[in-house]
Amino acid sequence: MSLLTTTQLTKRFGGIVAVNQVDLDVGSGEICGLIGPNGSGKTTLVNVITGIYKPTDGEVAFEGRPIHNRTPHEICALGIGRTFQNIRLLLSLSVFDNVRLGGHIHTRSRLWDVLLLTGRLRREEKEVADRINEVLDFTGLRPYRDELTRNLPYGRRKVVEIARALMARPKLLILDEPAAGLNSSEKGSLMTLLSRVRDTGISILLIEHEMTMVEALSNRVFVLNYGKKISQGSFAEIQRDSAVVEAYLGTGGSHA
Amino acid sequence: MGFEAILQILIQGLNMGLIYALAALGISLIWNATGLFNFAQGDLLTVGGYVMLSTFSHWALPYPFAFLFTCGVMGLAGYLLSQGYFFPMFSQGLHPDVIVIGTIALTVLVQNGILLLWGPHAQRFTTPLGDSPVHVGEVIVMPYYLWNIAVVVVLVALLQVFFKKSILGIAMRAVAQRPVTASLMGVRTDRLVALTFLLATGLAAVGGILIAPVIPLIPEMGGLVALKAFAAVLIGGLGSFAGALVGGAIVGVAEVVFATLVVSTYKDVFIFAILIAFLLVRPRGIFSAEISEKV
Amino acid sequence: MRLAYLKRIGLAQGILLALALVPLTGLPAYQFYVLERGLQNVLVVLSLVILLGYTGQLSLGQAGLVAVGAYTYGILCVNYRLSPWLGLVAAPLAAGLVGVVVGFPSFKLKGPFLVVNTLAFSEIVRILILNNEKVTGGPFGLNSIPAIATGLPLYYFMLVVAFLAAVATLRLSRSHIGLALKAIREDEVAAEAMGVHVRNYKLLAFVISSVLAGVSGVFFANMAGYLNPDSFTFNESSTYLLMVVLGGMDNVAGGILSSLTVTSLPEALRFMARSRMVVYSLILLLVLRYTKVLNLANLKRMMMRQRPTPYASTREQDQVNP
Amino acid sequence: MKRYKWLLGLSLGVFFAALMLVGCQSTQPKTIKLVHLAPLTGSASSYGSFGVNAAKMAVEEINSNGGVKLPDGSQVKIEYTEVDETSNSAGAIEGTKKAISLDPLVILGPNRSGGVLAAEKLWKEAKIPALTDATSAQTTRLGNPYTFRMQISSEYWIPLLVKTAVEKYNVKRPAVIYGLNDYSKANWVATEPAMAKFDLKPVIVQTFNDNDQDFSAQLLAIKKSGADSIFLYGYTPEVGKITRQRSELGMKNLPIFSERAASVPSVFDLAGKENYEGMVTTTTMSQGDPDPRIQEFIKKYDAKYHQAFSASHVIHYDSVYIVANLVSKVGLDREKIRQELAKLDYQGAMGHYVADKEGNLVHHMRTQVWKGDHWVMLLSENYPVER
Repeated sequence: MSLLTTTQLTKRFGGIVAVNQVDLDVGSGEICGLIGPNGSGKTTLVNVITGIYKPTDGEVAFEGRPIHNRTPHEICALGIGRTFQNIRLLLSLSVFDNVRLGGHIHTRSRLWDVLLLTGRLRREEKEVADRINEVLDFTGLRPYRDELTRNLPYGRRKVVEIARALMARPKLLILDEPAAGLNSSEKGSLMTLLSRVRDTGISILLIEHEMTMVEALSNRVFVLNYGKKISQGSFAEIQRDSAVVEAYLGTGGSHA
Repeated sequence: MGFEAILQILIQGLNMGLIYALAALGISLIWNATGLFNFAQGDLLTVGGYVMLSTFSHWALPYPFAFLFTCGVMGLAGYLLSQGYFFPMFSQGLHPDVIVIGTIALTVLVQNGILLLWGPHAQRFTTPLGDSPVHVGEVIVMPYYLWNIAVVVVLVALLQVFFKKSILGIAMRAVAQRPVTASLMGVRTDRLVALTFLLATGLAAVGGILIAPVIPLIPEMGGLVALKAFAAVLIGGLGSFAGALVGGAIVGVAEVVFATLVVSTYKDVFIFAILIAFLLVRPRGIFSAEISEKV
Repeated sequence: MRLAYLKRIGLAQGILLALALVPLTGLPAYQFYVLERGLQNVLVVLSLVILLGYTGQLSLGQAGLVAVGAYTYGILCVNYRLSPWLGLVAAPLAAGLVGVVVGFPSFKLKGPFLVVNTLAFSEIVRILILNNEKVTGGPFGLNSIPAIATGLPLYYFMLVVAFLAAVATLRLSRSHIGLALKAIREDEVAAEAMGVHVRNYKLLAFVISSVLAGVSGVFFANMAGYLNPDSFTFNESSTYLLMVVLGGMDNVAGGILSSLTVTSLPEALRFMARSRMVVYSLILLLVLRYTKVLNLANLKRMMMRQRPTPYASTREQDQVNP
Repeated sequence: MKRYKWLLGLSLGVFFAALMLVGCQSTQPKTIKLVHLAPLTGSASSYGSFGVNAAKMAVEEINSNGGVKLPDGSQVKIEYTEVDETSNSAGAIEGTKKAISLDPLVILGPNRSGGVLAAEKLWKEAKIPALTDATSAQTTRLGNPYTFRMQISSEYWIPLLVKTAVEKYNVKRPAVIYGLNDYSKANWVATEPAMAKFDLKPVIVQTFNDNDQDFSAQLLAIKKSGADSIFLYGYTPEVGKITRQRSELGMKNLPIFSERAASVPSVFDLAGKENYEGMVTTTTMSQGDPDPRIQEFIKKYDAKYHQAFSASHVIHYDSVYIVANLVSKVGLDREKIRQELAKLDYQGAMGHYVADKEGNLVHHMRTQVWKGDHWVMLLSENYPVER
């Protein structure tokens, strides 16, 4: 059974159809690529899946349950984590706190626990701190634990976002252009990180322009253009698809 | 209620609305250029009124000269305020809330400064048209209502031309919409922000001059008008000139109508209730496009 | 005193503990009253530390909430002759309930829209108090309000409550709840995507903040014994905001210090007679202008030789036009 | 770490220094300390300035004559300090605390009823007599033996105002409009029974909030009611605005009967000369009073300050003389001064001051009308003194 399925998913903004009847599915433990030219609706699709936009039409199901009427925080709690194309970290807080926010959905202590410093809170905070250190070790961020996020270079901020998403123990991780703006060594370590994430059993929906990365990591690839899915299959398959070539190269008179 | 009575109420409401609109215009102007909500705009209006009081009533300059002199003095004050206070705060990258609170602190300074310079007693001057009511059938119109309407119409027309046609105006709009891009294109942001303050305080001077015949000058006057002007500017749509005028009219008419038909003591409650209800339904006011955040 | 110990108890608690010693210095009644007023304002400033400092919701309506607290206490104790202790419990609850109403528009409104809404709410409260004379005493005010305690016991009671509130605020700040609030301040979309129920947490911030403001209102009623709506105006709300900003916005110790200082400043300037309010506001404007250097939180960091947290917009790309 | 401690010390030091500065006081023994709790800032600051001016004038006169002669024969000067009560009740409390810290012999003020109600227990505790300004009846009915009043309770002078309206203007259908503040509300409370005595009933009653800017709704309602006169109670700016707007809405034929706030000169400026014509107000002393003592005071005030003033607010001129007189009788003893105040019988520049059992010192009341460019006294009465 697939983890995430969208059926005939459509999102309109006024007269513009940003996502047009897209069917998509991500299975357990696989990395799926989502590619397409700029403005093809990839980010909008992610925002509809994660509940930031309500779909105009169609359905999103996660583990067989419809989620398109859920709010973003509910969807997060169900097990979909994400990163943003234009990094959205809490810049004035430390790396530690940013990652801690990812664990928010697993906290159980209440306001009175906080005010009275109950045993439950202390236990939970201990657990959370251990888990954060685990995630920081996993992502290689341990040395920057207490650094303010705004003092980190761009590439490292991207890793912090991934760490934050991992902290929530998602079943599916949606990454919106994680490699954009990274240098080649950073890209290399990012690829290693993502394959290690997959090895822990987390599925990944990877939106990326960096084709070598998509080719190396993806089990399957979906191609969007003008909001429509124009192709799907293994990387080798879509590479041969004339519709995809046309979308990217603009042959046949259509514009890029 | 007779037709004349209804007309009279509408005239009174529009008259007050015009005054709220004048304060609202200045708030919109500064908001557009800097993203700063100027809580002191009402008090700047009061200062304008007092400067006019000195030049027109005390020094006995002819009305047009006093008018221009007041606008000049206030414009200069606005320029200095921007260059010496607000722009440095912007360029330090202070949290926007801190700068907003700066405008709130400015209200305290202005009100107490007026008290010190011009004294506590309520004062008033009028327009060259005098104070004799004009009777149109049963309906009574004060000459300064007409004067105020005329000045505001000319003023808004001038502003429109300035922002649509002149290079400076276009540059200011560019700064308002894309500050970073504009500065990359070689626009001097600090100058333009200062110019915006100059315009807004000049506008406040006109506002003060037009208000004084209707509402007597007391040090706290601007703060009191400002509360309604805030309602007007948010109902009309922050950043829109048409919105400021329409919002002012709505607030002015609504309060007089409510005071007449329901109960006068709760008219402010009514205005604020309208504001809250309205914003819940249409959070950005009448004349403002929904701006969605890029995620 | 050993420094390590000093650090462990924290600056905020340290200041409040130091205040416990003040009565031993035999402070004259007037200075003592100013100190008490400062202590009463500490609670409002803490309420704003949570609401503005942590959650990023600017409110010009705190005076209205203080009024709700003060009048609930006054009305229960005078009109219904309930025990002041009951009033002490009921007033913050009433303020908290009103806080729900004030907080509700924050789901949709941001920036000046929210600020003016809170201001409008505060004005509504004032006009309602003014016009319901049978209950509130209207323009004549509410007189002969019994106090929980007077003199020194009241001072120490207020100090204990302020201490507890400061500790609670610090605990909140460090907890996951505080983190969620700060995430809302920094980036609502990211907070929501990370599983923070933004609406609930905003409402929580408004309610906690209103409860603290309500307690402050009870203190005011206890100190003054008389309530009049003219004590809860725009001026008061804006002074509270100034206090919290000068204190470093999300800094508890800074907030406490600045509320004590800003409360005593106009009193200290009384020798200037008519020009004192002008000088007072000039000082505040200048401190705001140089707040990057002068705010107490930043001073502390400088002293501690920590890396300065720029007291800056989180929206780096467009500081001029958020 | 050292720096951290240093900061803590510094901040606390600054704070306590400020706190100390808050009440630096001198303790020279032999002066008559008068603290005037006046609204120097805020909405009542207009009244405060007249009161302070007049009191200062009296102080300067006395001091330039060598001061006050004590019973033991020595001369003392008056040390006069003004303290801002900021026109609101919280400010009145702070101001009173400040005033008490200056250890005065007598406090002048506060000005508004809210301020008196908020602060009266403070001067009672400190056992300092206060010569207050407020007019609402309840301020002297709290059983506070230290509260005295240099104004007339509204329940006495409103009947005189109504009597003037009936006897001099033949009013039959009065309308009432009042502001929602302590002072105006007290006047309205006194109005209904006063009218009932003349078998009058207000044909319409309207209210407004302080700082309202437009009164057309209320005034048009009054116009529609067919009233023949307007009883108007409010603070100066609102009274001025309403007086003018009444004319603008074509109701100039309705005479206005108002209270001491309407005799403040700025009402004249706000309303405009033509609209102010015919304004009837109550006052403790009228500039239209031919009494030579009053005319002399007016001349002196004018020579010193070159400004018009409202007669009711300059009464602290006499307050200072009353205190000086009592000091010369009993010396610098607060309790004795209080006892003397409680049985006061003194002829001042502006009238004859007699204490009653509630601590009201002023019993002379007048009504006056503005004609051309001056006040004309209409009725003059003294209300009975109940000892």
